[in-house]
Amino acid sequence: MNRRNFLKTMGWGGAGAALTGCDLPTTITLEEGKEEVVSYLMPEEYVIPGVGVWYASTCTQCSAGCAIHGRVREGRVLKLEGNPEASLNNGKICMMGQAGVQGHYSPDRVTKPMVRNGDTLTETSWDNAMALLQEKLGAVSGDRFAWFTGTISGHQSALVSNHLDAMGSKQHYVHEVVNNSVSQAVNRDMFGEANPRVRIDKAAMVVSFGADFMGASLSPVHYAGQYAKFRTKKERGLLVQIESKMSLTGGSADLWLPIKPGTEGVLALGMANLLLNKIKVSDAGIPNGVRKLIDEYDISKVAKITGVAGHRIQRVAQLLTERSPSLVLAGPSVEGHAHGYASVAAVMMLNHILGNVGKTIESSGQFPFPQLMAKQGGTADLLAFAEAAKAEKLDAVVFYGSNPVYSAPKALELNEAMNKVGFKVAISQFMDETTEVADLVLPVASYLEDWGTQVPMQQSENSAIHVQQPLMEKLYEDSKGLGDILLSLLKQRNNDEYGKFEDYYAYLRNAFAAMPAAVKNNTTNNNEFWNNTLQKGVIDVASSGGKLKSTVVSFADPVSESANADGLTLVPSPRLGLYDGRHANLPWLQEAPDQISKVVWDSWAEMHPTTAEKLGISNLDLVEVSSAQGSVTLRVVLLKSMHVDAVAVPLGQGHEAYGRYAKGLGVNPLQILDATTDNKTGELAMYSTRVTVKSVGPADSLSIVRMGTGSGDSQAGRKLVATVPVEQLRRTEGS
Amino acid sequence: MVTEKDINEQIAWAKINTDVLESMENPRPAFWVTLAVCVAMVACAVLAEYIQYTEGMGTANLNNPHMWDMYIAAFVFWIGMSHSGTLLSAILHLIHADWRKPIYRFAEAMTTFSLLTAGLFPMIHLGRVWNLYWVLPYVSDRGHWPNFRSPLVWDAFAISTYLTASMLFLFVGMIPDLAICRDNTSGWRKKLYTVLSLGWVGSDRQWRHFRKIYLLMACFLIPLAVSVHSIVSADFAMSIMPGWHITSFPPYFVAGALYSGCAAIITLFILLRYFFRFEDYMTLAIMEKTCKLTFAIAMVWTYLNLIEFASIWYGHDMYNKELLIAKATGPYAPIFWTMIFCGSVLPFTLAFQKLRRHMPTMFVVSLFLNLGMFFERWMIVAPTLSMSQEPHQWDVMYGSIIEWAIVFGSFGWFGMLFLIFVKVFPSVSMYEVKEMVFHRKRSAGEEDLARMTDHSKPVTQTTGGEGA
Amino acid sequence: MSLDNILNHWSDYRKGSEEGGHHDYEHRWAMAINLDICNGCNACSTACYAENNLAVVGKERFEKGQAMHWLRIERYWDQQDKDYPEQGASFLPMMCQHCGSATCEPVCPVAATYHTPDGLNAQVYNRCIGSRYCSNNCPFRVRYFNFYSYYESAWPEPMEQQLNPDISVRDKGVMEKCTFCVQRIRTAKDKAKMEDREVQDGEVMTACAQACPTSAIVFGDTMDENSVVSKLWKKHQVERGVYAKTKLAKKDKDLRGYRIFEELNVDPSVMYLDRVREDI
Amino acid sequence: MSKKRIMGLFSDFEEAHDAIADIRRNAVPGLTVDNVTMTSPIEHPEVEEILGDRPVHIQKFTLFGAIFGVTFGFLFLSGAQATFLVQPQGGKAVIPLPSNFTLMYEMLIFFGVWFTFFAFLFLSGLLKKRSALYSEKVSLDQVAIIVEIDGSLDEPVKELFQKHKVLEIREEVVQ
Repeated sequence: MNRRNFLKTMGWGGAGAALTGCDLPTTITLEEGKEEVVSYLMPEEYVIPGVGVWYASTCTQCSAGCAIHGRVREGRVLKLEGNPEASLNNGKICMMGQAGVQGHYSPDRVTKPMVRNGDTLTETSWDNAMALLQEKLGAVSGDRFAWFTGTISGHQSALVSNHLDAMGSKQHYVHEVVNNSVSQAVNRDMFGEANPRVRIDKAAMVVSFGADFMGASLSPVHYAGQYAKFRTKKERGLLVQIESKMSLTGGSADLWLPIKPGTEGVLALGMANLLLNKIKVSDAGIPNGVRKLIDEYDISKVAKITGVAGHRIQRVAQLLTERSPSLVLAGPSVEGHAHGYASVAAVMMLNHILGNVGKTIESSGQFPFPQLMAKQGGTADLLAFAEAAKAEKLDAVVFYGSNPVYSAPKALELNEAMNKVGFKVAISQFMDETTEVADLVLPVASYLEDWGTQVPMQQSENSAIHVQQPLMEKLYEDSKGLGDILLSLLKQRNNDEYGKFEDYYAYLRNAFAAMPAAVKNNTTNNNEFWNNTLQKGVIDVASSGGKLKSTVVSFADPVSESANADGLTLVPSPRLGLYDGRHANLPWLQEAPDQISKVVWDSWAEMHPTTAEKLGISNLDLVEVSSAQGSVTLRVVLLKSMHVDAVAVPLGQGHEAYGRYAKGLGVNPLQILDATTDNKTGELAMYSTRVTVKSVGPADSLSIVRMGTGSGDSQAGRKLVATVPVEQLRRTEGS
Repeated sequence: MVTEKDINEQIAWAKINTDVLESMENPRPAFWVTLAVCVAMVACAVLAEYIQYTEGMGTANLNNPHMWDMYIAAFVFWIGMSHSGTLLSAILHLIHADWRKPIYRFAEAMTTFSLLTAGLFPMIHLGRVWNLYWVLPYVSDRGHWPNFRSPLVWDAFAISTYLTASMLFLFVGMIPDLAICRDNTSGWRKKLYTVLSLGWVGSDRQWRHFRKIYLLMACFLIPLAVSVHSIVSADFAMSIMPGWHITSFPPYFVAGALYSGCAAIITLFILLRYFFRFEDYMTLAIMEKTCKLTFAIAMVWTYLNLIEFASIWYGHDMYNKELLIAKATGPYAPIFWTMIFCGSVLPFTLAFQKLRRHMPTMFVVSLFLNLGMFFERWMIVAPTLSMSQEPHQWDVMYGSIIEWAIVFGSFGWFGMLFLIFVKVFPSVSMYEVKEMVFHRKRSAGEEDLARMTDHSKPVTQTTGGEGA
Repeated sequence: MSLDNILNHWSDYRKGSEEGGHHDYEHRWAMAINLDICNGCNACSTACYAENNLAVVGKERFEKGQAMHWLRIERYWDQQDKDYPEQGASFLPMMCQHCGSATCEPVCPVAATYHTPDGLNAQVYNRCIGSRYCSNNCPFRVRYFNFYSYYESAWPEPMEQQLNPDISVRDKGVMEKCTFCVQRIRTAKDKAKMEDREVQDGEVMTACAQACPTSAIVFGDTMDENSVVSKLWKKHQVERGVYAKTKLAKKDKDLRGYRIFEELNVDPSVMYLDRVREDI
Repeated sequence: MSKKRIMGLFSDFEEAHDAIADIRRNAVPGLTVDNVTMTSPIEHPEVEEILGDRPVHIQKFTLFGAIFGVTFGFLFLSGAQATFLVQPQGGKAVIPLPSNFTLMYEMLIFFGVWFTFFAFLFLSGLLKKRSALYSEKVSLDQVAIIVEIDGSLDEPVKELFQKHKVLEIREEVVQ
């Protein structure tokens, strides 16, 4: 095996691997990885009964990859906290991270491999399962085999790629409902990097077009940390949030501007117009076509299209020039339209005009191990997969970390498409909708029982690999770690290279031993490095400096094609908590009220009271939300934190499977989305579906009736949370 | 206008004995029907309580913020009901209003049994009732004491004192009658009365001491009764909650207690009069006096209500004022206005002689007066919890079927105990009716005698009490 | 002996909170919560569930108001007269305020809730008989009652393995509430004692303060003058005590620190800092 | 010489009154009013007057009970409070006078009532076996006069009773 191949096997392959390497250690003590049953009469040195010990690992509850500490006592992991060693999340984790233990201890886990037997899945042994895999996958080759995963990174990602290579396939569908794929495309085109480092903390003012950076975003904890700095620095940062449904981040805005759904690009052009024509900011680097487009959108036209008052636009544009450096962000509600690319481009162009690139948008540098970098998902792959499956182009697919059957709109006809896939393998912890239709179910260990490495998508200033180590023994003997399953699969194809690793632990130890010395602080003692790494949980890897360009690409007129159609625009808003639905089986998160609407354990439709009045709907009515693709029936909650032209149905509920906590609760708005796509990137235009809403009956609402003139929404004259003007803060606490 | 007599003085003493003793043996069938209904209600409540006991207090729909609800309202209601019996008996005794004599016995029994009913509610409502005794001050080797600052501990002291004192008052007053029973019955009743009459023979020494203890007890009971309901009001008044922390609560509670007690006396008066054919003793004249008294107390209660509203209104305490407005206009408004109607408007029926003398009307009215008083207690307990300082926890709550079953059952429980009591013990004080007849006759003088005998002839041969 | 005791300490025993009460405090744990950076994300609340064995009650019971969230995030809409909440939502993390003159304490009939020398308002589950008076008299409504035996359904196997063995699981009929993570305080104090030193600032972190992604919650000992919390309280001129004079002592009325329902004189241990908004 | 007790039953209260009045006027030598007991179905203050001044001492016990209740109450409560310093205070004093006064008030009445009651039982001669000289008619409508005399006075007493229209005379011999 040549060195290049070796590095690729070990996950260090790719452009950055020029770092100095190191020899494979001559002896590997595999014994160290063996799990032993230890009697508490003679506990291990580090296990003191009654005393909790904190171990480092990595959270995989979303794809942000925060480093965590898990408190282990008497062999059980009890509580997760952020790992302060990681500059990404600085010792913090979000509610989803906190609830990780519940997924681990869930009573609904798959405990045994299962194989399809007619309509049902029956338990089987690993030997049988692997034999079946050998047989089925052996018969497939090339692009008729595919992996279907969520965002995946680290050595697991490398092994998935390696397995695909071994199968001779290039089909890796990576699907995430909560994604920033369109922004990535724009960023790539305008700044040269898909995920440049966003520096909210450095900005004096942030204008966020629907970017819920502290909510369901790429790295909510990281951005929340930045936000805290942004707010507490000497000149308190100013946040303007422009969106159709108030997001968690919008709740914290100094100015929250409701905007007609799908017109964010127009508003951005209007601001550009003001900046260039009124405030006379230089238009250097703006292509002529774009310049022309900008000039078309004068303030009154923009105000009319977007529904945002002209003086507000002017004021924000004015402030953007006064508060420098600023930062303009675009979120999924900007992306999710047929003209999504154009809208995002228009928004991001403001950063160019305002000269933010390089100041608040930095290069995230060249991560030295591209093979480990996160393969980020979007919805384009879901569409591609549906198409390929429908065309019967897939004979075998392995599913992991994604639940396409749940999250694909009905319009994609994925159910039928799935039937046309020859052999479906689900590597899964739970019986979710996708797992239920699989032909072979492989129970995967929870992330708290498994080895792995994670590379966060959004890195902080110090790029790092986060190491995931088991915090306790496996709850179910018949579950296997993802890495172990991958190794088994690879061994079936390429036993020469992978046969020597008894398990994934052995593989990782080898991989760490093979890690370039520069990353290891030039230590040669691999055991020491390994131990230190496990202790710290984080390996700092210097990203070599990159530099962003600041250009503006040409983009089409971001005009909303359905702006004047009947009905309302459906906002399928993701929540920090249930996220895209993957956490619906965690009771803590079900019981945590939605941050804005305060609803628990259910779905709801969120509408502005004015809209509701027009439609004859009153608060808590049962309403039917219908699109061309179908309808869902649920309770309505009237909140003024909605634009009058939008109705939001949050993601996360409506599971038809997925265990006792998730099943049968609420509705899944993804089902009724149109299959419209972004013209440029082919991503699903998730925020553009038009719906009609009608009341179908009053809901049982006794428990929510409030007394008197006030309601739980109002402070009723008390001083519970008082709002003080920033001038007061400047006087008392400012510089 | 001829003043109607409270009682016919010509009634023979033997008839008094016979009538009352007869009542204990031979009530109308309606008595048994009522008793059966009461027992059935208790059975439902026992079932509900079993569910609540095994599953938890949540079955009563209690929640944060409604940690208390109808159980406490019912507790206050029953405590209040207990007031009239003893307090009226004691006050009327002190002021020598002898028309109390035919009715005080059952009124005092009502006191005792409504206390026994009230006493159930702290237990029913307690999350861990098996630890109830921790409220009592007993010496424990861990050095634990109850918290003497807590109005609930005051309750425990006050109610146990009141229960003791009112039961003793009832018992002491009944001793001469128990002796009569002893002398006129046989079998188990004889044994029971022999023990309970404590060897009463009616000697002058016994009567002298009896007179004294009765007076002393009455003197104790009046301040005690007032303090008990003040302390019950302290459960609320000592808190810092709007609608609870109100200075006028002690008198307000006492007035409300007397009010509901008087209304209950009217109800039971009519029932007993019918069950036991007591028309000769529980006369319309006495009924009228009771009704007038009830009316007076109703007006005191109304006044105190207005005082409370006014002091809240002009006090400008934000929390209190918004709560008052919410009571009158919010979701609980129907209950609030029913309370005002039943408590302040309906009593005006008592001002009309025609209505006062019409038993069915009075029966219904008295029930509605007490309905109003139950709502009053509930309007004190629940709305404050619904709408306290913290607006996030504002809520509206109505009790579950479990809670209703238990509250209804408490009426059954009270009725059951009361009906058993009046069946076993003389519900009209025989010796005192005799005294009443005796003294009235003496003071009426012989010259009136002829006129009076015209209008109601003695039913049987008079054998006694014909002093010259 | 008892009489001697009473006579000798009469003046001590007659001190109310106006004179500082009869407590020799070792610590006075307190919080400072900066509402300007609280974004209402619920991390604290979930961390509290994880740390304190809080039962999940399910949809029906939650809607009935029988939830057990010791730390809840209240969300208020100000500017109710406007068409849109242009200044966002107002979030308020609300947990037991550990009042110095707690109104829940004097009303408990069995002394199940009391003040510890740490300045905590402690709830003794074993002693509680469930009269629920404490909750009724709590202006913050932060006491939660075990209306059912929640544990029977909240932790189906193997979820019970997650339970924190440092604290108990409560059965029906018992009141419970935020303890300021007393088990963590205990651990830190024990450790400090073993090492023969004082507890350091930052050594004790409640689960919520630890979790808060924006570090809006700061926890510490106000008796330690150098603690972050002390400094914040001092900076915002919020003082302990119940009398108007301590409140009037606040010289700069524009400082953001305040305690909720200060007018009730309950002396809460949680200081909030006003939310700030730039009016544009 | 044996002692005797004679009971005369009267239906007319005035006659009974007069009979006692006669005894008081020494109508039967050697029989004083102190040896006379009257039993009656109702309270007869005016008949009892003639029996002379027979003091009642219950109120002293009542007073003692009340004082005991208050003192014991205060000492008990304060003692308990002073030895139970972990008790919840909520900013209140360890020995809070208002609540202690409230409880002392209750204890005053509690002990007062019990002392009164037991004094009554003790002083009024209850809880004794009834003598055979008891007529059930007394609980109905007749008054009985019971005199305790030497056997020799038997006849004069009966005569006196007869004079006042006695309905029935019973006697028993006392050792």
